[in-house]
Amino acid sequence: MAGRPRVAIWKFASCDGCQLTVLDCEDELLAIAGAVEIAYFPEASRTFGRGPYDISLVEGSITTPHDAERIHRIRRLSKVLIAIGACAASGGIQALRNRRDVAEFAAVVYAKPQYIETLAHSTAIADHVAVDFELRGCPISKAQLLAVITALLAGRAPAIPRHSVCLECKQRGLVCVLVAGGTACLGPITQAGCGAICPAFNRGCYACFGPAEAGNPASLIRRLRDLGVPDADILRALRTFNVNAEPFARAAQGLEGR
Amino acid sequence: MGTTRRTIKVDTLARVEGEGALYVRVTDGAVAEVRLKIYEPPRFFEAFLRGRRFTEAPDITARICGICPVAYQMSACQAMESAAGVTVDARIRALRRLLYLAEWIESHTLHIYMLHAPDFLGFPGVVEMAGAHPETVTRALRLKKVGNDLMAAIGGREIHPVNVRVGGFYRAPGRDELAPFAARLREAREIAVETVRWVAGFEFPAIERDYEFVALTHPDEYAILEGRLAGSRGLDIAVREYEQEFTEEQRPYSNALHSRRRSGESYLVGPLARYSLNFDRLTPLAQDAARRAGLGPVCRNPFRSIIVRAVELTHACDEALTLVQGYAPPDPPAVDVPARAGTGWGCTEAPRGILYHRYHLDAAGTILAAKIVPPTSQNQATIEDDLRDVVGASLDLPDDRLTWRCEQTVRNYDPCISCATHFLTVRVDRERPA
Amino acid sequence: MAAPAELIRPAGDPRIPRPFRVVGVRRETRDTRTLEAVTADGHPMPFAPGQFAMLYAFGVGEIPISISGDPADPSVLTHTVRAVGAVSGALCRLRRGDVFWARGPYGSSWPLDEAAGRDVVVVAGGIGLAPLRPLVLALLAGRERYARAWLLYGARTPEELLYRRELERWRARLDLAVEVTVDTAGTGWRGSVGVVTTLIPRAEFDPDRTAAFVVGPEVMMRFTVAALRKRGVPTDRIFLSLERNMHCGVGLCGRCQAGPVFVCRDGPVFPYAAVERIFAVREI
Amino acid sequence: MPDIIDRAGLEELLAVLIRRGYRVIGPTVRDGAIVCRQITSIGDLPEGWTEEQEAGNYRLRRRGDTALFGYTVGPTSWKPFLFPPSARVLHADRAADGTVTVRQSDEDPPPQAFFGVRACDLAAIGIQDRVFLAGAAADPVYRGRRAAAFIVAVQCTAAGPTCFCASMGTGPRAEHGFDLALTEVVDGGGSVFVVETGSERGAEVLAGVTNRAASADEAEAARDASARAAGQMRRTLATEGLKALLEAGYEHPRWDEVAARCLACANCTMVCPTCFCSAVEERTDLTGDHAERWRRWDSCFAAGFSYIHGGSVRASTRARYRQWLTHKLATWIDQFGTAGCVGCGRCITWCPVGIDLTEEVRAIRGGS
Ligand SMILES: Cc1cc2nc3c(=O)[nH]c(=O)nc-3n(C[C@H](O)[C@H](O)[C@H](O)COP(=O)(O)OP(=O)(O)OC[C@H]3O[C@@H](n4cnc5c(N)ncnc54)[C@H](O)[C@@H]3O)c2cc1C
Ligand code: SF4
Ligand code: SF4
Ligand code: SF4
Repeated sequence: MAGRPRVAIWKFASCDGCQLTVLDCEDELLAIAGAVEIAYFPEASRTFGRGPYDISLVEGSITTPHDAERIHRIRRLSKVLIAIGACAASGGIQALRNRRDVAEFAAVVYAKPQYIETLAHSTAIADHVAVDFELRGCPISKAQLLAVITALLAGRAPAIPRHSVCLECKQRGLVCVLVAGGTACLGPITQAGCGAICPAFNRGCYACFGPAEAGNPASLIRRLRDLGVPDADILRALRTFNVNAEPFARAAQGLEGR
Repeated sequence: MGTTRRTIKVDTLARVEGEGALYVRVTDGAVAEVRLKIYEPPRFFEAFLRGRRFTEAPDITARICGICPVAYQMSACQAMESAAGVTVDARIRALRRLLYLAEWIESHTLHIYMLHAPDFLGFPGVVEMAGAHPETVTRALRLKKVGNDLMAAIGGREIHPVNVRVGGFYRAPGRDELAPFAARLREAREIAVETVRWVAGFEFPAIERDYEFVALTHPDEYAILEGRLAGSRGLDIAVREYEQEFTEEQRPYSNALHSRRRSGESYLVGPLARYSLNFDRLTPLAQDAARRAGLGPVCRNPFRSIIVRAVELTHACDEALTLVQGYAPPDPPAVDVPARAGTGWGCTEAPRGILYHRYHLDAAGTILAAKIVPPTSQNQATIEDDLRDVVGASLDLPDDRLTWRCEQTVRNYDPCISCATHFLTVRVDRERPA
Repeated sequence: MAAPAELIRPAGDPRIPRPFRVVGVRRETRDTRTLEAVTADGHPMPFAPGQFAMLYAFGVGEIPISISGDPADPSVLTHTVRAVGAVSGALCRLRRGDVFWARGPYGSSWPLDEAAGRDVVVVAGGIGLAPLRPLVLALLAGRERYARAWLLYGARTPEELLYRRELERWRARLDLAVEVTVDTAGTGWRGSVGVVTTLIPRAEFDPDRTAAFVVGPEVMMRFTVAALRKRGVPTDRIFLSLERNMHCGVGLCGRCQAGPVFVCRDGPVFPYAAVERIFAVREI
Repeated sequence: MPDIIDRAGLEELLAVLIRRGYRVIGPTVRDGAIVCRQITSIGDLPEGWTEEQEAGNYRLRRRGDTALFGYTVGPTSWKPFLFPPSARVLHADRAADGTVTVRQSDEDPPPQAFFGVRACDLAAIGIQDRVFLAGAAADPVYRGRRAAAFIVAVQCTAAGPTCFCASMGTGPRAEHGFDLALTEVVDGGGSVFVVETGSERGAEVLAGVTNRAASADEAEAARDASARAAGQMRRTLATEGLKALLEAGYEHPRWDEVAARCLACANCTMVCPTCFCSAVEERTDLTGDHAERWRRWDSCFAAGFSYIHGGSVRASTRARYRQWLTHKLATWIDQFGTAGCVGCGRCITWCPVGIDLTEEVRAIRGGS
């Protein structure tokens, strides 16, 4: 990317955690601000630089008719569009609504629902526009964010592996909590990137980075059942932060179907 | 001359967590309408918490807000423990408090330096401010990093920590993992004291507001994790009585609910309230820093909340240091919390004020109903009241300055809009995106 | 594995890339450039035809690229690179005077000795002509040692032909039969149209005394080998060059395995007989 | 004739190594398993602990005695200490005038002593020696660490349920490749250790430790203990004709069957003491003027591993599992003159779904 690329950071339905990760790069923040022009980042500045932008980081999922239009405008203004976080990559936890039927929703209607505009589904950015890269995680990893930024600056393809959490878990020298503790761990079907934080804290991965490439949820589910994990728990585990991600959704459906 | 009409519109409120807009209408020199509009899309957490297991609430509700996930985790854990009639032991409690203080350090530093100070110094944001005040910003980043690193050491990561569970923690960090923080917290404490001095030198509009402060209060400590709910007009209730005293209402222009006293008044939660109600339970160092900054034991100027935040920051570093020095890993790291039918309440002091959770559980531990009231919805009415006063007192300012002043008024609250919009349950449009 | 005729190993530490200064850039096609470079630190890279080097673009990465220059002139390091991704793209953007880094040469080479006294058939598809060019140059330089010689070259379109000027020069020679074909062409093209394998039955080599050298996409090699075998060329005298993912180039990273072989170390040039099995198994 | 040291002697041995500047890596209990980490006293050793292992299962158990080495193998081998999970292999820096200098990274850690290396793991180190050192280009990261490493082997006196080293001809007795080898003889009051010396360096170290010569009976007892371990071993892998079998079995239906169970999670390759595949990745800082190339463990179970322009060569889990197993047991022999499996059983125990390669081989044999 020649010159100082202009970066914009956008928000859709989300918790702000992924964009906060930018401000959490304490050691690198000033260097980032030197290497790129942070042209649009409302969470951090009153200056709203107009497009076009070289890089857009997009947080959050699409949940309103207005947002469904806004994302197209952002795509037009952006050379490279990067979806950041589980919300942007798969619809996030708010995609839990997708599974509720509308009647059920109507039954819990709030006082004056007519004031609120919302879509029936929470969907990933890639369901609406072309996405150039995707950073997974709820929230994204600081290291991966920096890896993408430095890669784009240097003109290389970011090294964001799509393999399982297990690789990172073992590279970190952790003891497998599933094998040594009988703890339900979704690491084998979850994409790496977090650094295997949960096993490091003696807990099973709960799949906040979404499905790994070539994962085999059906096989893992069989194993979890053998460990005595109730189907209802397995279902909920698959239907949390990446409920809308296809491999998880399919596996959950399969489990429910039997 | 006929009617003069002046409107202040801020379509995208900057340096707040989430998406909000501001609308003020002044007719004939008087403030006619003030709207803090929160258009952050609602995310329906209360709806989809129903049917989940009680053990899932800390992880799920954390996702309401990436700025204060620990607050959500703590309120959720305590609510579930209260439903089960379980209390955690002192070591778990101490580690929770340490984690919470780490979040305070991170969040307060973020707000003071990155979101709020630029208003006082006339910069659009922290990056621009770093150009003129590089050492200040570097210092802030160091301080913020201590909070973040401590959160990561205890919780696994800074945002949405993974180590918190109902009953305690999945794994207690070893002494050796936390010991290195002593030196860093000592430095952080110095930076915090320096921060109080620095922000005390800003210029503040002379505004005093007659708030009703509401905060947790605890006999032995600056209340964060637990306590009774106290108010500056005599409120003194247990957490479980919250809904008898407070209520929420919906406004047509906003995706966030407004909380009020049942009597209809607005009230204020957050640093000013905590400080004014609990001043004498700040550590001596923090009290001293406050006095030196010219603060009395009560502060009613919303713009001075930045000083109060810095005082709380000092307290947080100071107390975190004590906790790190006295740290003994809880063993086991969590107490057993059985599933039990009933209702649980939890309320803790998020950096922005009290965060209330209530859950109904069935005998299997399934959540039947959930209610979550974050600080920003509680302050929303007060923010609008503040705006009315501030605009009224600043009508001589030109539009651009007045706009900025209005924004600053909102930012006094460090409003977390992501929090404020988590819970509406609403009509659903049947259209589907392509 | 048949031992390569000539094994040239890197001088000095084989893992440290050395600087080369670009002295010429030729635009071959829309996305392909030929870089000519000379050593910038006094260590040129002599090589044998068929060998490759690991080219490093600062800040971007390192990839295997065949050496496509004249083995008789080791002072110039020549590569023909097709821009398909980040590193190849960065290499294709180099200008005269720029420096890139290279380590090598690595791998086996074309066993030209096997062809001595025999008919020689060189079959190239697309960018596959790059690793064969040094072979053709060596062949022409020692032309008297071989019997008849063919270069059969196929590309998708006329615009995607490499080394067009040189092809013309070679075509003009009486001692090398050059046949070029393209998959599709516009009206301007007067050559043949069709896949490269269609050229094989037409070339009048004597299968019993022929050595064949083949590089191209894996499907193209599959069909070419089939056509050559149909003509009766024995599998141990058909040689080809394999492509696999490579990160180290020296047999340590494990990525370039194809069944029993490390392509970087045992190849990239193999007699077909040695890799017949690899071609027979999908996803090996 | 070997020597005998007692527990105090063992502590002395550790002290001598530390005094000589070694970072001693040994077995210790952590997070529910016996893992290899830095140790500083024999108090760190897993006294009285053993484990239960089965395909996909591992649990620590109390032995009821005070044995220090009364377990078999845990999840970590010595691989991470010789072939680190990630290592910088190259630096490149661009100066203000645009010139770039490229340097190899050569930061060797302090010399390491491995305390408690089993025969299978010793064989695994021997295999990695062939991979990393025998070729035309020895790996500098491995070379430096390997040359400095001091090896204290521990002879197995019991076999674990997933062990099959006897089938692979790598154990249970370590005959060479160590500096010192211990056989723990547990009696009521504590253990004594029969020490074999395998190198001059070993002898030098042992000279600094209180010891006495073993009697013929004691030496015999130590040998018997190893023989017992061999006798106990229940898992087997028939290697006879295996290479040819696998070479002919690329299309065996069993690959589809195992692919239905395999998670492609790569745990087996991570815990395997011989697996050596890696990726090398470019990293730059925010100025773009400093680049580094980092090598990290990779796995044939990852899609990116076989990626070439246009897609992965081994796109299916079937192909990836097949690559792994045939590499271990057949093509490794073509490449390095030895099988790539030492029979430690880690891939069986640590597979989250308990896939057992000995079982897979049996199935392929049976069905062909
Ligand atoms: C022995 C050998 C000789 C080659 N000779 C030439 C040549 O003369 N001219 C030419 O244009 N190309 C040649 N190639 C192919 C060239 O190496 C790839 O096109 C190149 O690696 C693509 O890298 P990239 O970063 O530009 O693209 P990307 O597709 O972005 O590559 C990303 C990563 O994938 C891997 N990768 C992708 N494709 C390949 C590949 N085909 N081979 C190995 N690794 C790959 C690399 O690790 C690379 O870093 C040769 C390949 C081999 C193995
Ligand atoms: S992906 Fe998770 S962390 Fe990121 S914005 Fe969404 S809820 Fe927050
Ligand atoms: S703990 Fe989880 S992530 Fe780690 S190896 Fe085991 S299954 Fe994989
Ligand atoms: S281990 Fe799993 S759940 Fe935990 S942080 Fe990593 S991806 Fe998320």
